[in-house]
Amino acid sequence: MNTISLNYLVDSLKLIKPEIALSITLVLIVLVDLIMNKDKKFLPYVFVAGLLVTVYLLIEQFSTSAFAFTTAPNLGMVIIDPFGNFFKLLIAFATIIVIMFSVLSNEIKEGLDRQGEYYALMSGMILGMFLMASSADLILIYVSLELVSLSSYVLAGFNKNHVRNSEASLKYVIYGGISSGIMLFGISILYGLTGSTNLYEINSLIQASQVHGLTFIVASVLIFVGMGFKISAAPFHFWTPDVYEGSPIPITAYLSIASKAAGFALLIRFIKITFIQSVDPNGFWHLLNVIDWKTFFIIISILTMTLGNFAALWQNNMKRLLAYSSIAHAGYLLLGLTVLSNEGIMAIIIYFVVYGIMNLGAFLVVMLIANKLGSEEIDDYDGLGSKAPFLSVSLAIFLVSLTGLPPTAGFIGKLYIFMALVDAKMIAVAVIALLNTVVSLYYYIRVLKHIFLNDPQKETQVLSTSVASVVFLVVLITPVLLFGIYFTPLVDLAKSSISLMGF
Amino acid sequence: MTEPMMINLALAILFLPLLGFLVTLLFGKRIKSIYTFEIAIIILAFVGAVVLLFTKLSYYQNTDIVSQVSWINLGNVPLLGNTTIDIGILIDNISVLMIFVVTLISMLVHIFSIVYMEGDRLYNRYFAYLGIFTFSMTGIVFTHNMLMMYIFWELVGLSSYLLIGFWYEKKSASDAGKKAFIVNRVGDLGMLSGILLLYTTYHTFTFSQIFSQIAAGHFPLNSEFWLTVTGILLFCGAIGKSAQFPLHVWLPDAMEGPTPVSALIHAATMVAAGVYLVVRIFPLLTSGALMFIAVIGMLSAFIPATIALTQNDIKKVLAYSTISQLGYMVMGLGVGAYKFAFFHLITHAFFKALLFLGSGSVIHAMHHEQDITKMGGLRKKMPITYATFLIASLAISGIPLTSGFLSKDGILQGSFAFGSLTGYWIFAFVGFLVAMMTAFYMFRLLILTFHGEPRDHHKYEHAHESPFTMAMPLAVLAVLSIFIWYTPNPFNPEQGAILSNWIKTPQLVTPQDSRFNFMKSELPANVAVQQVTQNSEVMYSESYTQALEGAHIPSLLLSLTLAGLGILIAFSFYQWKKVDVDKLADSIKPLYKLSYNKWYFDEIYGAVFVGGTLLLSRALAWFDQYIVDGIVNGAATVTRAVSRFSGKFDNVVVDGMVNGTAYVSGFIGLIFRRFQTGKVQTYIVLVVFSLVILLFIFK
Amino acid sequence: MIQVGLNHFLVVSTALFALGILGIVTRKNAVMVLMGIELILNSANINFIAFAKFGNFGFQGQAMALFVIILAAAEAAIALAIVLNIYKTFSTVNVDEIDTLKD
Amino acid sequence: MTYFPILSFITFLPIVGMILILFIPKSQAVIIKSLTLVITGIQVIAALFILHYYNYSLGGINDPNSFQFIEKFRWIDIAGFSWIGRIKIDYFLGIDGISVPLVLLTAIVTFIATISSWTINKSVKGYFALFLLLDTGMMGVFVALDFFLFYIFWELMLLPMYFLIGIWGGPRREYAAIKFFIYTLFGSVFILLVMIGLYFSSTETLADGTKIFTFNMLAMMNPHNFTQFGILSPLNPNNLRLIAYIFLFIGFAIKIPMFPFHTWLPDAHVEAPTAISVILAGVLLKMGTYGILRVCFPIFPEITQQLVWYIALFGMINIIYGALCAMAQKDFKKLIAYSSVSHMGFVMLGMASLNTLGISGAIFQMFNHGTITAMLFLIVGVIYDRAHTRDLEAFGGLATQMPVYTGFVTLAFFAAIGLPGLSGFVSESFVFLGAFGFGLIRVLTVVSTLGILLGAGYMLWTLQRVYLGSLKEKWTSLTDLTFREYAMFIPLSLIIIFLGVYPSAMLSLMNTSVNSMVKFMADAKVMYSSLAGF
Repeated sequence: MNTISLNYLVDSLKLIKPEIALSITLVLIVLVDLIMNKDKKFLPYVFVAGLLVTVYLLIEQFSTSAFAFTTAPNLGMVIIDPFGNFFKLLIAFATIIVIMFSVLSNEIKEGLDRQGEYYALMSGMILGMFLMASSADLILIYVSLELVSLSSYVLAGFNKNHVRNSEASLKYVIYGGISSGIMLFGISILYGLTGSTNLYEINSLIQASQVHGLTFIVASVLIFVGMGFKISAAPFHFWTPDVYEGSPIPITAYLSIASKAAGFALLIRFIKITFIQSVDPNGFWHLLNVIDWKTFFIIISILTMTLGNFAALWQNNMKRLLAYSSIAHAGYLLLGLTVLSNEGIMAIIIYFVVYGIMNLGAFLVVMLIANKLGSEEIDDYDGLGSKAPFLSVSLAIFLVSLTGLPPTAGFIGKLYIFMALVDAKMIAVAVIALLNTVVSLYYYIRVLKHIFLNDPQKETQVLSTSVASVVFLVVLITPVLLFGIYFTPLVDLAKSSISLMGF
Repeated sequence: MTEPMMINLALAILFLPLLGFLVTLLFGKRIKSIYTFEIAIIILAFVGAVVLLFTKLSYYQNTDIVSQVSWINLGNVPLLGNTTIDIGILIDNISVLMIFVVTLISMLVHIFSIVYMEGDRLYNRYFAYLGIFTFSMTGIVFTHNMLMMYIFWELVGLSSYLLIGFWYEKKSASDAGKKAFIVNRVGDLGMLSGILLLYTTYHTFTFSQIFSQIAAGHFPLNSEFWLTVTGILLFCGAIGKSAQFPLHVWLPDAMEGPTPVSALIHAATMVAAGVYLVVRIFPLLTSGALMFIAVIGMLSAFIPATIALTQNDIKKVLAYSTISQLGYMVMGLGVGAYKFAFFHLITHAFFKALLFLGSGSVIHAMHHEQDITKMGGLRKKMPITYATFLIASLAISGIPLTSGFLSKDGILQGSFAFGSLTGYWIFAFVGFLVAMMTAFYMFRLLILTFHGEPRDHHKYEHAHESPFTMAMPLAVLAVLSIFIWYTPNPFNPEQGAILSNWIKTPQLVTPQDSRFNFMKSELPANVAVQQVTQNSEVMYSESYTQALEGAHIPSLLLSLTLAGLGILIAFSFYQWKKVDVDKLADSIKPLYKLSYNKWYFDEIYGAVFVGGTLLLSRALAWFDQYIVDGIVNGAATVTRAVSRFSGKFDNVVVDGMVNGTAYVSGFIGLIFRRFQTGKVQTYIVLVVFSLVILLFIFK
Repeated sequence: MIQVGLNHFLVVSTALFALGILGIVTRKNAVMVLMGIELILNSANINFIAFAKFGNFGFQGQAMALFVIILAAAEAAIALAIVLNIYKTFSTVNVDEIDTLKD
Repeated sequence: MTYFPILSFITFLPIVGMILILFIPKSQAVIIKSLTLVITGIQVIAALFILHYYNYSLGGINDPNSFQFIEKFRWIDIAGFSWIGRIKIDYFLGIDGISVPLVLLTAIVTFIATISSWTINKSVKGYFALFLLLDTGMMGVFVALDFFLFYIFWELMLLPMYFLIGIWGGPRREYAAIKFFIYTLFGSVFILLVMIGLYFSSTETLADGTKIFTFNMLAMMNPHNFTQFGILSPLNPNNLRLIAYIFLFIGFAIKIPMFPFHTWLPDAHVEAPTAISVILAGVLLKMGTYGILRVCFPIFPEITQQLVWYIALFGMINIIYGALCAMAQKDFKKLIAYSSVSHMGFVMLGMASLNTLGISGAIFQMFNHGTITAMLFLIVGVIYDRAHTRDLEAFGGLATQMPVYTGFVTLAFFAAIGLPGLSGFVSESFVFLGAFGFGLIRVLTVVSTLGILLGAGYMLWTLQRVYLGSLKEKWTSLTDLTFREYAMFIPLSLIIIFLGVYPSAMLSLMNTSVNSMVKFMADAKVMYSSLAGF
């Protein structure tokens, strides 16, 4: 008995190697931070090294799908499956890139002495995200969510003496606290209804006995609040513009990719595992008809993208504009979920890869420009095309990709979303989404207009770009253009990573 | 001379002027004397024409020579099979006679212009333009199909445009050119529609094929009514080109061009092209179409004649008389006097060209003075011009021993016969009336110009007889205005070869029941088809021949008396001053003003059509800019208004939120922004609120 | 003498939840707002315990409650630190006045 | 037939040129310009090669075997899944009688536009890089036979156009540029939607006999390839083909531009630099009509049959409306812009006739409008370079000052109003003959003939206002054409005259294809009605 439990503990530990590696990295960072009090230049590299190990471990176990920490036969707290692993990989890579950001960023350099906590917190955050991506138990969901939130609250306000940062962190913490609180309340109700916190168990319980409608709906909607907050879906998005504008650019980028990815992983998993009844040969899900998730998500996604796009028309601050655009993109991503089919999930995964790359790229350029100009106001970008041609052109590429014009990766992402919609015969939704795309062109192109078409008001000194950042940009541009023309690997990846544990 | 040789000759006549045009145009700047090349070319062409005329009429009198090539191959068209569009030339008596006239007058005008246009800045280009005109006119004459007809029709329009507006610095000149082209286009629209009808029905442009298919009982849209319509539509082209009522307004203005040009294009040849067109399509004209044509012809004969009575510009008078004479021809065709109409076309070409060249020589002498009230007494100064001008005037007034008498009397006779057969006497009546008016205004012109005392002594002093190169053409044309070339008997043209053997009325192909009774032929249709193809002599019916015979003497006497009367009045008014003209004019002021102001056609058209179109276009442009664009564009005014209540809006709008949803989407954006107050508690409220809403939706 | 049953607990917890929201929305002082959040968390806790007790669901409920308490503490710590920082920069903790970031 | 992949060559050569240019330092303006000239020159030569090896007897349209210079290989191939079929996209180029004239046109017009771009001095490098990118986009649209590829090229040329107008344009360039961009994007998203719809409605059979969804246009044209329940499949009783057709048509119509979607055109033209106006009018507008001919007609033949009257109606409106608007313009360039609205109306009218004369007239008109309008814009450019104004009222009597130039102007103007002997006449009369031959739209045709009258009206009026009359004092300094301008005008004039005298040169290129298209459309009527049966 004892041995058995020991073995299975060991087995479980085998399965969560990446997380373990992360934890070790976290500890390492703290230690290194303590040991060398003066020069902490290669703290980030320690972190990167740790992440690389994690990535290796992830790839190694990519296609395995199993439960860890099983409470009952094949009912576990942690699920290891390609779907989760994909998101973990995405998050890991995003983290690596964001670390590079931080190295280049002036804002972070300011608090040089506090780099230790910066990276420590970041690694805590990524650990939380990993758990989010693979948790099948309400308790674990809540805990990991909190872990992510708590670290991001601090990171958002990393530069204590910046007014914007501290305000951002305050809003974030209050807003986040409440949404997680509401979510927790929902969880408690769900627990009360089903008597279990394990999603699979809950699912089987629902299938067995029809649970009471209204309270159940209340519970699930309340739970959705927490996730909606993470993926900044309307109407739970209000924190996004303020926090994005307020926090340091690397963190903004991180929030807009990594925590969104984790949020989506969690959401998809939650919806599918909890409410699935069966999956038909064409890959369409048949959910238990306790709540009409399809309509729910259609409303949410249309609201989100419309709101994001239209509000973005007005922005004059680049970060804020990207914040709204990322809200809009959350809307597009949710479209993939509205289809409620594997194809939709595949579309989401493809879109996420693309979105990650291009959004990171956009933020990187914005940061580099901010380093030079010391401003994120679009009006100050006038005539940048002649001052910093390389930066401008790369920003142009990223923005075009965000708009979703061929031959960039952004187009492929959108294409698959729309294909999923059309295949599900949701034409009306597709039309609305497409019109949204047209609207989105306004504000993206407006930035380009300022950069290329307007003549500089102030003096024009040519801005130099460091080799590191150039290399770095090229690394990000290449896939954007490449996947636009040849996207087979992308789709193959997506296909291999849509399989969720149990289905 | 074999048929292929004749074809080649015809082709040579056709393309030589084009060559002349190109060479003269391209080298005009460098080589000053290049115009001589053009003249040489035209002389060559004329010689060729003479040869052609001679051969055709003496050896191939009754055979038409056709040669065609496929211009465009449409491949294997579904439902039609292999389809080609052919172009080709047809040499028959009509065309050779016409080509002779064209080249002759063209040559004479070339020669006349050598001196007349001397010292002009664009001397060579002038000759180049003459060249392209001759080319296109020749094309019209030789064509054996409707498409080519249309092509050269347009080209003639172009050259006319270029030549009228030759002195383009003068606004009036360029205006006139533009007017001529556009008014012609109006007619061409009709012609084009007619061609469309023909092609869609018969899938060919060639006359002979179309005729034979009609004869075989195959009509446009399978109804004889549409056959009539087709005829009328095609005739619209003639209305434009031959300046028939109601499209006659461009011809008087066209007098802005150099006078020799007026002689060549706007008197002798181009304007006759309309008549030529009707001659070509004559077989397919139903009684309805013919009636329409006759009416148009009658009006065009009458109205301008009345106008010509009071004009003071020498060229204007001639212009209106031209319209009137063309009206005669058209009316003649309308009433079925086919031969006489075409005959009149030839004779008129000569004496009208003569009149214009004469006036040209006068104008030249008077240093570009065109107002006859400022002339007078010139006959002493320029005897040759006077003599020739007199002959021409007699001819046009239809005085015996002139060519004009023969042809014009023929038309009158024809209309007389028509009246007697169908009871429509109006044509005959108007015909005779116009004959009198013609005589009157021609002699008014003659007297005011050459007789009496000079009114402008200064100009009179400098006046002088024109040099040989200008006098010679006058002489030639004057000689050609004598009866002897056309018939031995000055009182009966029928005895001359030209009417008895050369010009032959073609057999109609229209169905029997859509003809005038007298045109019904006793021949069965298939034979008819045969005869169409070889253009053999056809007289409509016995009744018609008798009617014509019967009409001969009365019409002759009537026309003579009326013409004489007209001349008499003219003399009594202007020579012997028996009557005070001005008082007379006052006594019939309204009529006088009407005539003097050309029946206000220009004013009316200017107001209604030109003004209307411009107004419409302005309106539409406004519509386009503010409404159509506005709808799509978010009307500018609205955006302005909004921009006040939100400072950024204008900025954003200018920045390019230009699409139709600009205003709306901007507004939506505004609404969304209102939520983003920056106060965290507001957010919370909103979240809770929307949560409740969601729950209500899904409960 | 009434037997205290599940419903009573639920009523209490729901009341707490409502009060928490109310507090968050109405109070101007950031600290008060944070207390509102604590209320919400605790209302959830009560649910967990109550369900676990009356539904005989085993220990998951209690375990959850413990987690929540711990996390609430952590959150409170961080939040207070942030509020302190806010006070340093804005020299006020009135959430209404902290609105420089907005459209 | 050569094995050399000439279509890829002609399409991607400009991209290569662009990359080369990116490596040339900014300062070397002349090198950049001449490089572009060379590239476009090679393109023209390549186009002539295509012309030379083109087999006139092959039809194309819906028959893959009779397309020429085909290049087809697997581009994207993703293994199938239980729930999503195999995804396969071909790189599929090929031309038939409909595309050949346009390929030729693109090559020529681009070459001429390059010469005209010689005067560009503002950031030359960027200009020519974008210019070449645009070139690839245009060429690609005309040679692509795979819908996906077609769409990529279609979108590819939006962005360069935006910048070319927006950076090198006139005073209100930003407005014009964004307007162009938004309009066209608005149109193309609908095209995208229909494309996806078609993808899920039509299958293609692989070598191993498996049926998979396809983007292959030619497969979409064969009604037997439709799936049972695809939303755009005629087999599906409640399909959305009609709506899809309208979406698609609007998408293309915006490019034509068709009333009431035309308002971007005047602005874009007025603001764009001369060379870009030339490209815009010469090639871009044709993409709309080409798209309709290549996509709308053969893939939705039965819907086309239904809506043909409306197409003709809009054609008529374009003709009349454009002409009337042109008449009211004060700005020379705007006038030409509206005139091309009018001329594109002829193309639509011709297409609507669905018979050989009409369709070949339409295609021929595309080509002629390309050359003639290009020349007209160059003419405006010449005068604008010298006088720095385009106000028609400001001029007068230029004929005295610039005789040679005026000579070319007269030629171009008369070509535009369809004077016989010049190319415009043949195409316009073909359009009329064809359209009149189709009883349904006969009346519309007759009304449309008014267009040639109005055309003569505004063209001659312009001619008079600008070139005739007495010369104004301030223009006595204007100089006549330079060598460079001769190099632009002479080739175009020669083409215009040559095709006017010997139209077969162009018509025989397209005859076979046009005939087979007409046949296809006629047969389709029967075929589709039978399909609806089961």
